[in-house]
Amino acid sequence: ETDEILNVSYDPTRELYRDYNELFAQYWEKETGRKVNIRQSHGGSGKQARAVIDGLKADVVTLALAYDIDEISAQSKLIPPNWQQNLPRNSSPYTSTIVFLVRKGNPKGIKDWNDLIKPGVEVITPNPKTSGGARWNYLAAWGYVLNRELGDLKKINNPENAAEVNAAEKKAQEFIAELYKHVPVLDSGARGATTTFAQRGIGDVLLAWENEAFLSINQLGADKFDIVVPPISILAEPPVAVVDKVVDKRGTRKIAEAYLKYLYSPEAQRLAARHFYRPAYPEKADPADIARFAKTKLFTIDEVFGGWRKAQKAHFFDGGIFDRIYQPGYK
Amino acid sequence: MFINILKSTDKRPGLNPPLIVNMAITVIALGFLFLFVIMPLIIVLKEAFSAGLSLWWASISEKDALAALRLTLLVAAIAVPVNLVFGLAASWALAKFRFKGKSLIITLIDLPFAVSPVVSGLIYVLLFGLHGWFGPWLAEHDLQIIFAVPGIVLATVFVTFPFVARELIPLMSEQGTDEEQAALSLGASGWQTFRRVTLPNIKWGLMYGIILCNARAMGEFGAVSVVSGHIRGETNTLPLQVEVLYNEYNFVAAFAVASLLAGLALVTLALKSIVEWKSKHD
Amino acid sequence: MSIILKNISKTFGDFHALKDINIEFQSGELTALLGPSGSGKTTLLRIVAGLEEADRNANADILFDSRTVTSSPVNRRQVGFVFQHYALFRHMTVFENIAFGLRVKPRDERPSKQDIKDKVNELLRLVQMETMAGRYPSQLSGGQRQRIALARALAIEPKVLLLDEPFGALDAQVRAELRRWLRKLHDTLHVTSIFVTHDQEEALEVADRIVVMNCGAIEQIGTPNEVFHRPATEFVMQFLGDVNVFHGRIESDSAIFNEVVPLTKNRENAARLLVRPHDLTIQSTPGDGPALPAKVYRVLTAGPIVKVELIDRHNRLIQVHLSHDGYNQTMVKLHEEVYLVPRESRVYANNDAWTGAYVI
Amino acid sequence: MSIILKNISKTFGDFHALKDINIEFQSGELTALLGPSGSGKTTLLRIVAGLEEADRNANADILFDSRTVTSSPVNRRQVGFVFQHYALFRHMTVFENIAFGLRVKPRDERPSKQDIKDKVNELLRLVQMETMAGRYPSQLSGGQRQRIALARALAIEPKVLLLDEPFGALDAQVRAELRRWLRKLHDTLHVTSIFVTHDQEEALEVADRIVVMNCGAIEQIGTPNEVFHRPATEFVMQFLGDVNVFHGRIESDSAIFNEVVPLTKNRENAARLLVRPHDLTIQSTPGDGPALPAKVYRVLTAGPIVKVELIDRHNRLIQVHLSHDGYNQTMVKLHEEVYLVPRESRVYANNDAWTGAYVI
Amino acid sequence: MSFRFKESSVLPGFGLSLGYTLLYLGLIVLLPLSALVFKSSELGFSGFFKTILDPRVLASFKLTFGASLIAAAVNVVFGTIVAWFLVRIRFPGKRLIDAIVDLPFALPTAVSGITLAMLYSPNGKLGIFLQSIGIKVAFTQLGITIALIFIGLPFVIRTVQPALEEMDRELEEAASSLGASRTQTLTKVILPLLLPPIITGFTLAFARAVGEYGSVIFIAGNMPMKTEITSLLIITKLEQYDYAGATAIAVAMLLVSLAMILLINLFQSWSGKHSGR
Ligand SMILES: Nc1ncnc2c1ncn2[C@@H]1O[C@H](COP(=O)(O)OP(=O)(O)OP(=O)(O)O)[C@@H](O)[C@H]1O
Ligand SMILES: Nc1ncnc2c1ncn2[C@@H]1O[C@H](COP(=O)(O)OP(=O)(O)OP(=O)(O)O)[C@@H](O)[C@H]1O
Ligand SMILES: [Mg+2]
Ligand SMILES: [Mg+2]
Repeated sequence: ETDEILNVSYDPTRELYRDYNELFAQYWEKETGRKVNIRQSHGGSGKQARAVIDGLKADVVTLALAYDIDEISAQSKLIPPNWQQNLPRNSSPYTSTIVFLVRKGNPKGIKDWNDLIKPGVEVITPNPKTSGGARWNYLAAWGYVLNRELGDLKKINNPENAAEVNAAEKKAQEFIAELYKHVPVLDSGARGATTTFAQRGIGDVLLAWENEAFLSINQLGADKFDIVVPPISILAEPPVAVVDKVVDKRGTRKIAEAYLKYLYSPEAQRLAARHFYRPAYPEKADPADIARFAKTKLFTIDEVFGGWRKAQKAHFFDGGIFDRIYQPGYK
Repeated sequence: MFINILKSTDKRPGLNPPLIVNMAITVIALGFLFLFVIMPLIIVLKEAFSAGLSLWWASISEKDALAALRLTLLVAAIAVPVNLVFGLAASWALAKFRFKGKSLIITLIDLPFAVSPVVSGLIYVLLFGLHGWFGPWLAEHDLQIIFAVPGIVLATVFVTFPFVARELIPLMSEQGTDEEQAALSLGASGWQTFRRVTLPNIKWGLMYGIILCNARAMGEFGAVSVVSGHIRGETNTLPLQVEVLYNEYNFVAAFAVASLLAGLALVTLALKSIVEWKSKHD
Repeated sequence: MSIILKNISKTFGDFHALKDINIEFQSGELTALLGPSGSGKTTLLRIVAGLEEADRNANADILFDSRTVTSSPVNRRQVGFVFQHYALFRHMTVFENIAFGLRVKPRDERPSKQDIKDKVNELLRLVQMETMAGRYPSQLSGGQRQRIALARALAIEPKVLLLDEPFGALDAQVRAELRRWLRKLHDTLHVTSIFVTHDQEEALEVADRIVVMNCGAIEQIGTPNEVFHRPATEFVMQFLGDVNVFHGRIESDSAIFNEVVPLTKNRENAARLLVRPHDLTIQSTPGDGPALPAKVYRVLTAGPIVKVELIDRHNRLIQVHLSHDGYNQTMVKLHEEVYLVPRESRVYANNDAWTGAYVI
Repeated sequence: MSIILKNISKTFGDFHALKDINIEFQSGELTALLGPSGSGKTTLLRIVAGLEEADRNANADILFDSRTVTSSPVNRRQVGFVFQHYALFRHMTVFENIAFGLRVKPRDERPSKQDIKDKVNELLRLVQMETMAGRYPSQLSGGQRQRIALARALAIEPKVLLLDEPFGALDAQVRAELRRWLRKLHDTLHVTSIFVTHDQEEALEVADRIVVMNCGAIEQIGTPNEVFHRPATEFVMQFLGDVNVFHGRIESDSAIFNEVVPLTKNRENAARLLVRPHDLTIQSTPGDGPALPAKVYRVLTAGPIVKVELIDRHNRLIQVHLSHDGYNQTMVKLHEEVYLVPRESRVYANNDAWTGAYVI
Repeated sequence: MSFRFKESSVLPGFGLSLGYTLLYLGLIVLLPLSALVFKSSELGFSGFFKTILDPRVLASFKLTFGASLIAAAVNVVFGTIVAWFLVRIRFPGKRLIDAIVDLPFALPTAVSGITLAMLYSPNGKLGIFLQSIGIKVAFTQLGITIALIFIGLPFVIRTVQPALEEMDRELEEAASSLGASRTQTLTKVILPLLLPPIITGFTLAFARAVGEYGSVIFIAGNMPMKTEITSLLIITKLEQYDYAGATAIAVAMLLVSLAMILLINLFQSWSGKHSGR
């Protein structure tokens, strides 16, 4: 007799969840004496969300951005709107951030976001319209400019500073426009961009998730690339959620909830750190692993953009700010 | 035999271009094929074996890869015969009879070629997805079509739909209906006529259609990707497995699996060549 | 088995390929359908076989031994059909081609393997092709293919044998040989046979009866002697062998051929005198009766008959065929002026036979 | 232009299609290449045209008006070639087909558009196809296609016209008509022409000279009268028209035909008596000279000549052709016993003509 | 003349086979495609046109159809040459080459894309060379065209090859005996006769190229207005959960392709009837 659940996840988490699933299975058997078989699905985060909306029977989703789970909730009502409050830390058991992957020795001397728009620097980042990862890159750059202009990101949500914020946003828009002028190729996904940078030898810097930057170095050669962590960046929070309607129908709620909850356990946190994710509770992980993560100032989506849905609407929808970069005057 | 290199296959004078022209044609043809077919194939193989034979073997004998292989073969084993039957019926109706509106039907048969693979998957989502036409009914009866094997089969059938029919229609029109009429006049039933006279006459074209259909069925990525659900070891076909491996920065394994696919396709082609060669030498 | 066609018509689109055909084919007879290209021979044969449907019409009917078969499909009619271009199954050996009709019989009627083998071998002997059983059609010559097509049709022991230009695509040599062979075969089997041809010599030599067709209608039905010696219409006369045509006109009671008649004028009372080349004798003097003056233009003595070509007063070519003996007696010389006397001739006025007097 | 072939051989693999051919084709003559299928006629014609290369050989040569052309390619030889299956360009209209040869001329030799048009129209008139200029080959009958193929070949004003079985695939009717027409055309144009045929009647009627081929070698060259009336070999005699063959044997000084000779035995001194059907007379009594007893088996009176089929003592079929007059005089009856007297005959022993005595 | 849907024939099974064809066509192709059309109709008339007349969509149409036409045309030229080589020239190992031609069908499109990008990127085997002579392939419209050439390559070869094999060589001999040079024979006789299979190959290669996604995006660069293909825009819409917008673009694309293929097929059957093929 085995329990079975389906975890619909996004792309480069396969190794993490392979280890975690094993871990959880042992835990679960010890707890309940029952075996569990966790089926695993990986793909682009948005594509996976759409699959769930269209009927892929996921018990839990572990995606790249909260927006995708928000959409599942909004479009299919499979998940309640307040799902993010069901688990600690915005339902993100592990986090990451956006870093720069540069060529060995950092020949162009790239240290901070501002260096990206220096003349002659080519930046590789995927298309935010098709890649969730690319949206993080974009928003990190945006947040950097606001922080630089305002000095304190808290001002954003204070109506008194509206004018100042407005001016800062203008600057941000200019910066972003300039940044994308330095982008020679818009790959459709994060993996494609990594290939473009690492294997095609195009560009001087790749904007990437920290964990993926580590993976690239491991896979493609530590002698070829360096990781540069900018002084400020965004806190990428890949969220997890139980798909209520599905687990209720399948009678797997208990195990699905346990599956996600256990992600916060010391064992799982250690595992996440080993797979280059910043654990929600660093203290529970192996210090050697934690030491690999450079200290940097991290801001959240909620702080700067008021949540994913707002960010998405303002920046990435048709006619949003991103479109206007390529089509001036576009509405 | 090497004396004959680059000579024309036909030795009649006055018709055949001088050796230099043949040489130019050969260079252009081989150059084109080299750039567009052989180089890519070499790259695939080089990457696949870049980490040694054992890693290649490990990559393709891994559990998920084997499951993907099984699924790919299963899907091809359903989609190809289904389209085969359709191709035979369509070419019988379209090639052996004269009626109005033929061009339109042939165009509709071509249509799946013109549909973007993503859209080819999407249309089945629109039909069978939770919010699609038949979705609610299917959900009620707990039937799963997309994000399961049936959906993958359907999408594959769609994208490989035209191959057999397209191959057979011109061939069968060319052959006319004389032999069929003769069979009927000898007392054969319609089915006997088809099986004993029509079918043997088109067997080469049919084989070719099957091979192309099969190659595409096993290689299809875009459409299947939309309806698969990407469940590891369950609904990942080989092309999807390639993508999964690639996306998790496992480059070598991705190309190892890709080389397996190329190998599968070449095996069917080699089989065809053998059969052809044998029947020629009978 | 006798075959009766009643009021059979066939239209393709708005083209009338057959116009109200009525014939009876006698049991055991070998009938030739003779006519120019496009006259509807094939169409008629295909309708008999059931390969084509006649126009629907209350009076139309096809009877095999007085049973109507109008609605029975081709594979139930038990007719042996030999196609003009053989339509052999190219992927089957000669043996398999012949055995086909036996192999597709319903299981309870199907002969045993051994019986099929015996039967096919017997047929191969009949068509003198015993040694070729294992060959494919592409490895046979035209005459051999023809014989296999015939054997294949005979295998199902048809009550009726239909042959569409069975010797159409063959050499003159092979043709003459097969022609004799078909006659012998028919005499052995005595199955009702109809064959299509546009070669009058073939029809005259092989058939018991000849049906002459033109433009979808029947011009004459009769024995070879009847159609050759007593043609019912001008068309039949012209179609059955070489003919010299002289143009003249009807004047009061007689047909006049001794003047130059412009072809376009006086259409209404136009008359034509038809004489076969072997029905003209050559004389050096006009003699008593009617005689046509002409000049010898070319003499072909090579061959079994001597062909003399002459030019008449109106500068038209006239052909005279003589036996070598006859030629040696007359001793015509090139460019000599001679007189032609018709032994036998026919006059037509407005396509009707003219029985009145005529003047050459 | 005269054409001379010297020591021409052609092998395909190890098959000798032509064996050391030597001929001269006279300027302005119409020559027929006559022979059975596979005898090398097409190969020879193709070698003349330059479509095929003869075996390389120091003595081999092809001369057009005494200039060697061995190494000039087909498109420089200025020969008009008419293919057996016409080889019309199916994507071009009749007009375009005929104009093709003019349009592909080098720019400085190419006629103006108007000249091309005039020339093509003239040729269309010549082949009597003025009204069909806009049609595609698929819309033409066989005879019409043939004529277009001819017109196309004539458009380039060839010095030599080569025709490969020009009437091969046509009806007997159309064939006879085109045959006469070709002869007339040749008489008008006087271009050196060679045509291939396997129909002896055609060769005899049309050609000035006939080259009889067999197994890649030439059997006889001569005028129609020469090859028909004085055949050099048994093969020529048999190939040129119907022949009755009687088997006998040579004994001391004479050839004996009055006994039954098993075909397989006594091969060495086998003899054959060849008599054409029109060279036999039928008598009701043996008479004085040699006469063959036979029984009348079938009489065909329909047609320009009467064909009598008889069975001889050895149960073999004998054909006798009579004129209607001759038939009326002899008045044979079915199954009657009669005697056949050869007027003219040839005896061959071991393929050589036998000039000694013979006994029937 | 009375209207006749079908000319009479003794062959059985017309109703059954045509019925099955139409049923299957309806179920597998038309029903799903009608769902596509239906979904796009959610936008309403003006919404539909607003979506497909968006400058970016129009630019992608221009690129997609343009590059597909060029790729199909290139395939016509080189495919015909390759077919000629395979049929008319003796070469050792030709069978092997013959077998390899179908590879583009067998490779998953994504693998093709990655592989081509590897070859043509500035540091790729061919890219280095091309870069040195000043040609940039990867991430340009040229790159897109190259990917489309790759995936459509077998079509022209496989349609021209059998036609060339069966071509009556007497026609060439006839042309040559009429004084035509080899070039004239080629351009005036051989090529016109090969036109129907070439057109078929062109149609199929073109149709396939228009819809292609996987093999293109890795080499395309995907720059809006410049190297963004229509299929990518469809994905973009889907990423925004804009199904209606995505289907609208797909429908527009489909209609254009359908019209073009129908025209070509009609032309084919017209010219076939015309010259009696
Ligand atoms: N399927 C068809 N559609 C239209 N017309 C047809 C069809 N079949 C035959 N015809 C026409 O009917 C007429 C008679 O044709 P049929 O084949 O019976 O002639 P035929 O006497 O056999 O001639 P041939 O000696 O050339 O074979 C011809 O004019 C032909 O064009
Ligand atoms: N390309 C070839 N390869 C091998 N053998 C050939 C080739 N062409 C002709 N032959 C052989 O050469 C012989 C002469 O052929 P050719 O075509 O000249 O005969 P033909 O007298 O024209 O016969 P037909 O009357 O059948 O056309 C035949 O036995 C034929 O099989
Ligand atoms: Mg006919
Ligand atoms: Mg020949």
